[in-house]
Amino acid sequence: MNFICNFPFFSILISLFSGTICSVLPAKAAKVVNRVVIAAVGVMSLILLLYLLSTGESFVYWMGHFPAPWGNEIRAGVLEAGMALFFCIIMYLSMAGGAHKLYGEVVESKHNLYYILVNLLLSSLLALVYTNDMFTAYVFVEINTISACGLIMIRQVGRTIEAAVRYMIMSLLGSGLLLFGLCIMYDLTGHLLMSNMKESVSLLMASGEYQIPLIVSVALMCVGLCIKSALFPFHAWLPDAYGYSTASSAAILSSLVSKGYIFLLIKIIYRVIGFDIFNSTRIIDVLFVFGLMGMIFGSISAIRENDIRRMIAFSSVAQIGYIYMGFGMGTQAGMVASIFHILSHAATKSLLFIAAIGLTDVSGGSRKFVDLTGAAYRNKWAGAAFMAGSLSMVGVPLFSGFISKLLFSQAAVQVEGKMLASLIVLGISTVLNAIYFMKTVIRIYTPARESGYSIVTFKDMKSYGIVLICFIVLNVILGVSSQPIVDMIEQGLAMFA
Amino acid sequence: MGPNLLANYGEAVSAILFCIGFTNLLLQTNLIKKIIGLNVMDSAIYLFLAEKGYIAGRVAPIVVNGVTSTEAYINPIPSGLVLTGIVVSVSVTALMLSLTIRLYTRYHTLDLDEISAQLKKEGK
Amino acid sequence: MSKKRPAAEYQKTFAFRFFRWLSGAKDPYLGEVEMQPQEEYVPDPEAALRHEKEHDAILDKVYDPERNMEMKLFRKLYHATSILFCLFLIALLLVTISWLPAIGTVERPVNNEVAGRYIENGLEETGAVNIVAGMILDYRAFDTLGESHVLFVATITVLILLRLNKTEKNEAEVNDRRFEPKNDAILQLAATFLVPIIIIFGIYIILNGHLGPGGGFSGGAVIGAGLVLYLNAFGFQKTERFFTEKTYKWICFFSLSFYCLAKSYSFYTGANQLHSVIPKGTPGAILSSGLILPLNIAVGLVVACTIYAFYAMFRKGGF
Amino acid sequence: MTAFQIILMGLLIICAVSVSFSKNLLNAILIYMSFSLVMSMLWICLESPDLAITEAAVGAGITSVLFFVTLKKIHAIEASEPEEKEKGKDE
Repeated sequence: MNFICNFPFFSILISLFSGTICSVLPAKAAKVVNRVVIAAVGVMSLILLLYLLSTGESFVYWMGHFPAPWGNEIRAGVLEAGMALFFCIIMYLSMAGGAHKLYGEVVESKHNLYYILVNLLLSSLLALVYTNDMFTAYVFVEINTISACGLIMIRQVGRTIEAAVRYMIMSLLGSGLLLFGLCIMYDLTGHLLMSNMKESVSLLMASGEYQIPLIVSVALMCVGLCIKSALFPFHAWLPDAYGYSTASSAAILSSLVSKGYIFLLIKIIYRVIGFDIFNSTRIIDVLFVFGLMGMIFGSISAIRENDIRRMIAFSSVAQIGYIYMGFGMGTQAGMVASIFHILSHAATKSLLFIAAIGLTDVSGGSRKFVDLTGAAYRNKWAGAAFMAGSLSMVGVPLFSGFISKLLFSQAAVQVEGKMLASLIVLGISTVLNAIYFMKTVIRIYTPARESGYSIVTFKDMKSYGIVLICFIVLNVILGVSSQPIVDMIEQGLAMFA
Repeated sequence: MGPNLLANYGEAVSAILFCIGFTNLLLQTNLIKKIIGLNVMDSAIYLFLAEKGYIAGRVAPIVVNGVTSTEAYINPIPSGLVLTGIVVSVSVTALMLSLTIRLYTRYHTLDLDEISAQLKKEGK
Repeated sequence: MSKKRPAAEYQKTFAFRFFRWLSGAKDPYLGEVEMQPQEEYVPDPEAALRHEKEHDAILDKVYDPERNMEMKLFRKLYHATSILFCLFLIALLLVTISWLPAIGTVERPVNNEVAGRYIENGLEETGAVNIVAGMILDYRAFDTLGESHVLFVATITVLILLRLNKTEKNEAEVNDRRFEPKNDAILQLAATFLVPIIIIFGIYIILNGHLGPGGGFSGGAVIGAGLVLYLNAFGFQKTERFFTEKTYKWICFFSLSFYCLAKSYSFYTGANQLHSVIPKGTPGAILSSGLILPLNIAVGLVVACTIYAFYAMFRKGGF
Repeated sequence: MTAFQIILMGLLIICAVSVSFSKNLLNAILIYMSFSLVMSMLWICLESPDLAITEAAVGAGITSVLFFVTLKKIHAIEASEPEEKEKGKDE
């Protein structure tokens, strides 16, 4: 076996182990360890991605001395390696971009605990991406949930703690349903590894046995993961959690944590149930409807909001609606569009959160739109970055959001029966997006009378500016060179089967 | 209704317990009772899972006198999974309880709705 | 090589203007575009005070749960949907269960070759008499590694929430004295007898994990319970002599690192088909079954410390 | 053995329902403790001694201790700030 095949295992273990190490280090050293680990995992994922592209086939890796149905496995393909790389990039940039806010918002003595949480979150995300075993996925979902809760309430104001409680309650309902569905699935198939489960499921479908429990178990797992990733009716915790937690946390939570669950759902759809079997159930219609509702109601709530961070948070609800709408179309094209939207949304949303703190900082810390008037002149980099993010969200060409909207509409045209609904809602949602993002952009570019707020230039915060540039470049890369990425996603999905 | 409801009475009980816990988690306003509901829900799932390994007339999977035939022991997998699960539920309980203490020190109430109302009133 | 342009020409280029805008040297709109700033609002202090009072009164009215119809309606709707959802869920699950294979029988999908191999070859492949221990610490060790980190991350979040800094701690100590009974003779006598027995029982459960029911987690929980009893009987001053935050930190660190490294070694050798040097020993002996015994000890230590830490954090916010 | 299991399961449901409706938090926690004990007996019936030990140590032991100390802490907070006593509390 090629040595590169060890990399998925190494990246999971390094990030787990670094969490333990950080617990005895002082905050500064923990920060260095954290950055180094994220960068190392990113580099390993990149090498792995290149290796997988050159060989063109996925591989499984035994976690122990025992082969498939007995031992535990992880599995790597193009999509997994690409996702891991992408998650590392976003996480590194978010941590770097929000680092200076950490000092004001988190008690100094608890900084190293924050880095432990981030390391463990990274490891759980990697494990969710690479795992080939359903029960392992459940365990790491729990790590993900708890560390995400920690990220929310590390900044201890009343709102975040209340949001953390609500988040935990929702997540635990979700985990309960997921585990129940998993148990039923285990009872029917007798396996916990995804590939073996899939074989048994297709046999059961062919023989017509146990149809009802099978569908119910799939539905329970889907609902559980939907609840955890804050699909529309289950999003009550989201605005406070994203709106009031510290900036890095908000960026990581909105762009990575919910995406981890969604990626697990994709794995379940492809690798446990089978794409065709999943599409023959009515579950996709339910996902489709809730996705559409999320797109509309998320945007409407965002328009009604007059706090910039909460507005971005509500916009996340709408964007998650897009992703589930793609699932609900039940075609390969819809799935590709959803996965591309995962990437594009992660890149854009973290950019917006990081840019928003730059704007609020030069407005006396206030997040109300009234006080943000003219903020883009006081911090030009943040203003430009916020504008780039907004343009991407609205779907202006050159930016990533445009490509995902294009892919969604292309996918929608191919689906009979759902075409009209999805195109209309896409249109409405784009208009609504434009309303609330352009409103904000115009607001921050309206000159204000001398307000006495300080002006921040690039020289004052170099690292922050560089992070913003990296984010913008990432967005533009996703928007300009979309074809290779779409090809890669298609190749990765083909490897799933 | 299928044929096995009566034979699967244990699973039926665990489903009922699951729903009781679920309802508690959704509807109780008191945080501590919510957490108890959560624990009941988790235990119900573990009962459901443990029922799957049970085979009537066989003994626990601890090798006695070197007998290693599948005829002698029950299925060990569900037990192992439940062991893992119990640890998870303890961790989550501890976390939720500490959140409760934290909220109580700040707002002097255990009612989550009341806390939300206070927060909204503070308006920040 | 391009010639260096004269400054006057350079000042006409877009690049110059862009960088001038960026560096904040000149505002492009100033004096060029008619953009009047909004009229400045001069607040009247009395009106502001009145306004604030009105605002408060409105807020009180709006968030009064008795009067706010919207909130009332929402709560009723929420209750109704929750109850309906739960009833639906119960019906759904019961129907599902009625179609599941009957429990207690052998002819079920779960009793397949996987469980068969665990039982038949578990003893020689893992060396553990207790097949469940062999399964969770060898065949499916990755789950268990994740599980111990769930406990670890939960401790971290509890530390974030409840750990107090120095000044708060002194205050908390005073409070603690006020609300906890001190020097209860009956409790102390009972604890003197019980604590050693409990801890020895816990150690037995841990060491016996691969031979019979038990293992690191349950044994650790028992030891932790013993420590909590000791703490309750004799107070923090006694326990602080042998157990401080530092002890906790280092015990946790060493156990978890040992766990991680040992399991990495075993995963690495397994995946690369290398020979593992860890001896299996004779099944049934106390020093047998490869890594399972040391792993159980490590887990036991972590769990015992964690339980104690939870208790101390909850009660006082520190050790 | 089946009859015993059915009795235990009945007890489980009774415990779960009475937890939901008990007005007193201390009672609720005690009932939850007995729920865990019944659960651990049930696990002995299902031939899983590992689970029984763990549940007895954890469910009936550690979790309940954590609940008790939380309740105690809450009372302590309440007593240390008597001026806020009129705020809503179940006990």
